[in-house]
Amino acid sequence: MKVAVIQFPGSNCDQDAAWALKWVGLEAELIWHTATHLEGFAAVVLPGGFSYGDYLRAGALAKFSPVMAEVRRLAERGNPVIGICNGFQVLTEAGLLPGALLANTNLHFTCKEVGLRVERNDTPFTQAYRPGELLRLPIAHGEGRYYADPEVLEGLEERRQVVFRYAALTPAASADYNPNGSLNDIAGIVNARGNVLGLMPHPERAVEAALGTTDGLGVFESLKAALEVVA
Amino acid sequence: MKYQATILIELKPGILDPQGRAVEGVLQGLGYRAQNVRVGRVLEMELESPSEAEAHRQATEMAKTLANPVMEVYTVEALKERA
Amino acid sequence: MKYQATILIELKPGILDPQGRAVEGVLQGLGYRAQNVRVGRVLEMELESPSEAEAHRQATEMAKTLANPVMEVYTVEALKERA
Amino acid sequence: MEETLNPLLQETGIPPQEYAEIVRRMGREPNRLELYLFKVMWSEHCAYKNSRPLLKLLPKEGPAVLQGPGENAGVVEIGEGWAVAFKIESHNHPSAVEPVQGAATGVGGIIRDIMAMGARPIALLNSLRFGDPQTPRTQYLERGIVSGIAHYGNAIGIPTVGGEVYFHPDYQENPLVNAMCVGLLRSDELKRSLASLGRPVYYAGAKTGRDGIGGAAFASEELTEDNEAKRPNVQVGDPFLGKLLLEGTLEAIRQDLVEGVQDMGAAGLTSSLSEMAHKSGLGIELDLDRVPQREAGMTPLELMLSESQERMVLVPRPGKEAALEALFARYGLDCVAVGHTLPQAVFRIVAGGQTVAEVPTQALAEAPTYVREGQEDPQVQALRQRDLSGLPLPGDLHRVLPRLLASPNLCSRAPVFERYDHQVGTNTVLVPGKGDAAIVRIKGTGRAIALKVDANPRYSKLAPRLGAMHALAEATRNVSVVGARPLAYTDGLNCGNPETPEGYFELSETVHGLVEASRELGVPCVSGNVSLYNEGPSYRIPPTAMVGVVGLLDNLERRAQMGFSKAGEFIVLIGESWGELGASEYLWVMEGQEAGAPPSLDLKREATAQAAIRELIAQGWTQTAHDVAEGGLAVALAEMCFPYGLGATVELRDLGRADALLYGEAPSRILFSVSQAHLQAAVGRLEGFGLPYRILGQVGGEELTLLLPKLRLSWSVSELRRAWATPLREVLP
Ligand SMILES: Nc1ncnc2c1ncn2[C@@H]1O[C@H](COP(=O)(O)OP(=O)(O)O)[C@@H](O)[C@H]1O
Ligand SMILES: [Mg+2]
Repeated sequence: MKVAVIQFPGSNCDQDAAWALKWVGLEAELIWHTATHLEGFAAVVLPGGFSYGDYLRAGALAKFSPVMAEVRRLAERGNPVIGICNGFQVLTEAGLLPGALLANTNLHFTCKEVGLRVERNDTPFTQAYRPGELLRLPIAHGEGRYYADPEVLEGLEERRQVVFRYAALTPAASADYNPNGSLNDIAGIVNARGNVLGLMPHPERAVEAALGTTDGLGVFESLKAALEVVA
Repeated sequence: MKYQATILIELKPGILDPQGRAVEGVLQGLGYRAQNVRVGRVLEMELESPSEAEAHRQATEMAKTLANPVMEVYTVEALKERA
Repeated sequence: MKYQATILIELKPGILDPQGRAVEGVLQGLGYRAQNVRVGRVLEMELESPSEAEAHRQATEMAKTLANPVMEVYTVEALKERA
Repeated sequence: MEETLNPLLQETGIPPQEYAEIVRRMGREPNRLELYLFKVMWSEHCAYKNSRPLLKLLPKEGPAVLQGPGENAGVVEIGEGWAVAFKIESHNHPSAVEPVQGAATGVGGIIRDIMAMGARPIALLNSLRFGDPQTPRTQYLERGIVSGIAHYGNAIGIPTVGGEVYFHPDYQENPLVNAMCVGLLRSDELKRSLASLGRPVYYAGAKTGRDGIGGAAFASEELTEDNEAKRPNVQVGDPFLGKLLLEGTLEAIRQDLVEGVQDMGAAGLTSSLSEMAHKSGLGIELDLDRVPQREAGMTPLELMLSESQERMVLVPRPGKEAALEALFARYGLDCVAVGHTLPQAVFRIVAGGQTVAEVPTQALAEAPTYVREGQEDPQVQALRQRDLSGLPLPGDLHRVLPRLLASPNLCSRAPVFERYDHQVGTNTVLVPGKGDAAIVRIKGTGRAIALKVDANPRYSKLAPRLGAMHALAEATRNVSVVGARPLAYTDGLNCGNPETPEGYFELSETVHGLVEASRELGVPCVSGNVSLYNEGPSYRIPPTAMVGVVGLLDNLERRAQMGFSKAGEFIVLIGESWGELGASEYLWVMEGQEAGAPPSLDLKREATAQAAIRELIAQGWTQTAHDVAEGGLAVALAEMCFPYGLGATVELRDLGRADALLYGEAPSRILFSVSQAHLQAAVGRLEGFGLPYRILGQVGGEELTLLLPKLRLSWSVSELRRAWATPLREVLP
């Protein structure tokens, strides 16, 4: 039950994602982007970072990497695929998730903790959470403003594809809890089938108490549980 | 033959362009009467191609590859032979 | 009258363009014969101005303000009257 | 003869007496290329002509030191076979010319210094100095420099875990940008800039273009109007390529493919190769035709002076050449043999099959040094000696605290550090804003390192020697209050023109201050950087010694942060409650005066106070500690209320000027909070250390209340927080 963590040139959260996967007892292997097969991997993580320097647009050039054909194949087969931050951007650029991630409305990279609401826990990535649970997770991105055409957005909401939404952690902080101007406060979505997740916050930075919050642990524990069911 | 191609990639009209707004704010602050400022990208490149038509076809294909149809539109702006 | 101005801001020739290099690498990897790819910014805006000459003057001034003279050059690319 | 040479001397700006020395060392007249090699290698930036004799005085030895100054970075051992390499580097002048790229390439440059030691960079810090915060120029520089640092550090994936920002009018024309990088390595994998005989010398990374031609020489010249024309082609950083080069280089080291590593920094090929040859006691022949080039038609001179970024020099182990080339090919990077070592100690440059330059390596490497006469600037002396005893007491002491908290030098730095990824790598245990120093844990051990860079330009301007001592005292104190033992430091010396008596005085005093503090605090200097000539016709920056300290936490679980987190805990102050108004932030903000002597500093007391707080933390008695720095006791208390929005009530029984009590500054003071259960034990230890202390009050409520003999001052924490949080946000939204 190995999980492939894809390394694009410029990925920089690859080791962190592998660390978090191992933290919950999953096996993780780093896979260079030129790989042309992912046999033997039960799930894939596209990690954060600046693939191809985020040149042109965040995630735009990584979709041409050879490994993406295999990622697509696994996604279509129903294996869990998680794109974190830059990985989310790559998934939308590659068309594996709808919509796009544009420059934050404040126009700069923002690294801080945000509040997040779990919208559903019937996905392979969120079973460990309660629906409506409030999480504290770090974000670190410059292009995280979720955008989709109105019809697409409506479809997403109808099919309950929004998994995580930015939310106020305390009533007092209610004014500016959305850190980047995402439509409908969207922080993370799944595809229609529910096996491909993209999210801007970094759950892999939140699995150990020493680092401030363990609210990201649920994502990896859920994945582990989901993979065990399959196996 | 060598051609010089210019591809413009811009945000679709309806999409919020915070960078354009920021630039507009600066320009208006300086007293310029600029409105609806939009910021996009321009790519310039040299292309080896047997004919202008073929160069144009290639440039258009690349523009299509590089732009994200969810929020962007592209134009293959100019195409001229290189000395 | 309303004019539509397009300003191109590009890196000076000798200056390293990491973005252009990365795009070029990907395009070549996809089999395109693109070379010397350079990535710049394009600004589109509407300008209120009594004459075309004046609009051009203004656009040029703005381009000068927005470009970084240490590393960029600008062109006021197009200027056409708006309906 | 004279006529043919004069134009060259004029062109290169080499003084006639140095030219004569060059001729003497060469045994002949140099050609134009050779003369330029001397120009860059004998520049202040590369050769430390004015500072080397002074820097020799700095204590460099310590039980943890594995590598002192002289290599690309200093290295200290942290136990369990691990070591950390670190160094600070300035990029002041490039940042003044092009803030975004200047700052970005500063970060890229220091990262490669750390890589060159065989270390994986794990943390970045930066120290920034700007002029008047209200002016458009300062705001332009601030936005550009912060975004340049963010651009490079975020993209290459090294967390920026700390730093500092300070505004002072004397930096108006000349901002300072110093970047520090810390890397982790196994002690036995330490690399040096060395090559053995008969080895090919490889060039890896980006191609060479006409970037920053003349940069190193430029960095050592004053910024004057007619520099405009001489302005070098701007260097542009490519963190994407930098990341590939980083991974390629570290993998080559891990696979033991290379015997020597050297980054190409200032003065590019010239300094990296000639210095490597010199340190190895050998020569190097460089074939320029083999150098990967970005532009057609580059001349030998351009190639030798180019400061293109993201390049490294690697010397493969015998038989590993092909493996090294294959490794870099995987990353899509050039990696080619451009030369080889020679038995005779010369730097030989070949182009088109012809030798175009040949210079003894020692002649290049050992530039003449100067010891000058310094003289204090009488204006500074007058300011320091100004009598402040007649200073009026402010009518409304209540107003002062929010105003001080909103001052540019004390307000929240969140708008800056939120732009930096401070967590990538998942090791940052104490993030910016939560403690006086950053804590970065070492995965796979129970250990962590603590990092902080500090300098107080106001103290240093008014009293350069004492100011430098304060800088080291405060930086080490910041590391101690999170629970870590300071191991060593790196120093970024930023001063004015050493050829003027005032400039030399300030440089010399600064170094002597560091020497003394270093010795008394038992913390050696293992690396550093010197940036001189930070002055122009109408200004001279305050001597600014940016001190970057690395400390060790043996047990990560025993650490402290700065926010009050438990209502009911007792608040204890180590040290006296009153401070001094001379050179204080209070005096500047409330009276617009920069005058008086900085507070005196007892280094023995300082060392004891630091040892004491470390012990209290190590015992597990306190998890909350903060030093009292600029803005004094009231500001320090407010800062402790902010992280968790928890208030405090404090009683200050001392008589005397209330403003000095509340806002006066003094070193060696540390606030901590402790539960009732551990209070007796904690103060008992302080008595054991012979330290003065006071139990000031208790944590709790939503207000900060200060009770003075005849006065009760109270503010809601949220109101203070607002005053503190907004000012920088307006510039960096
Ligand atoms: N330029 C910077 N880069 C990163 N972090 C910074 C920077 N400036 C300040 N910080 C962080 O902000 C916090 C407060 O900084 P500062 O007020 O300078 O602390 P101190 O008063 O202890 O010197 C610290 O965590 C510091 O590391
Ligand atoms: Mg401090």
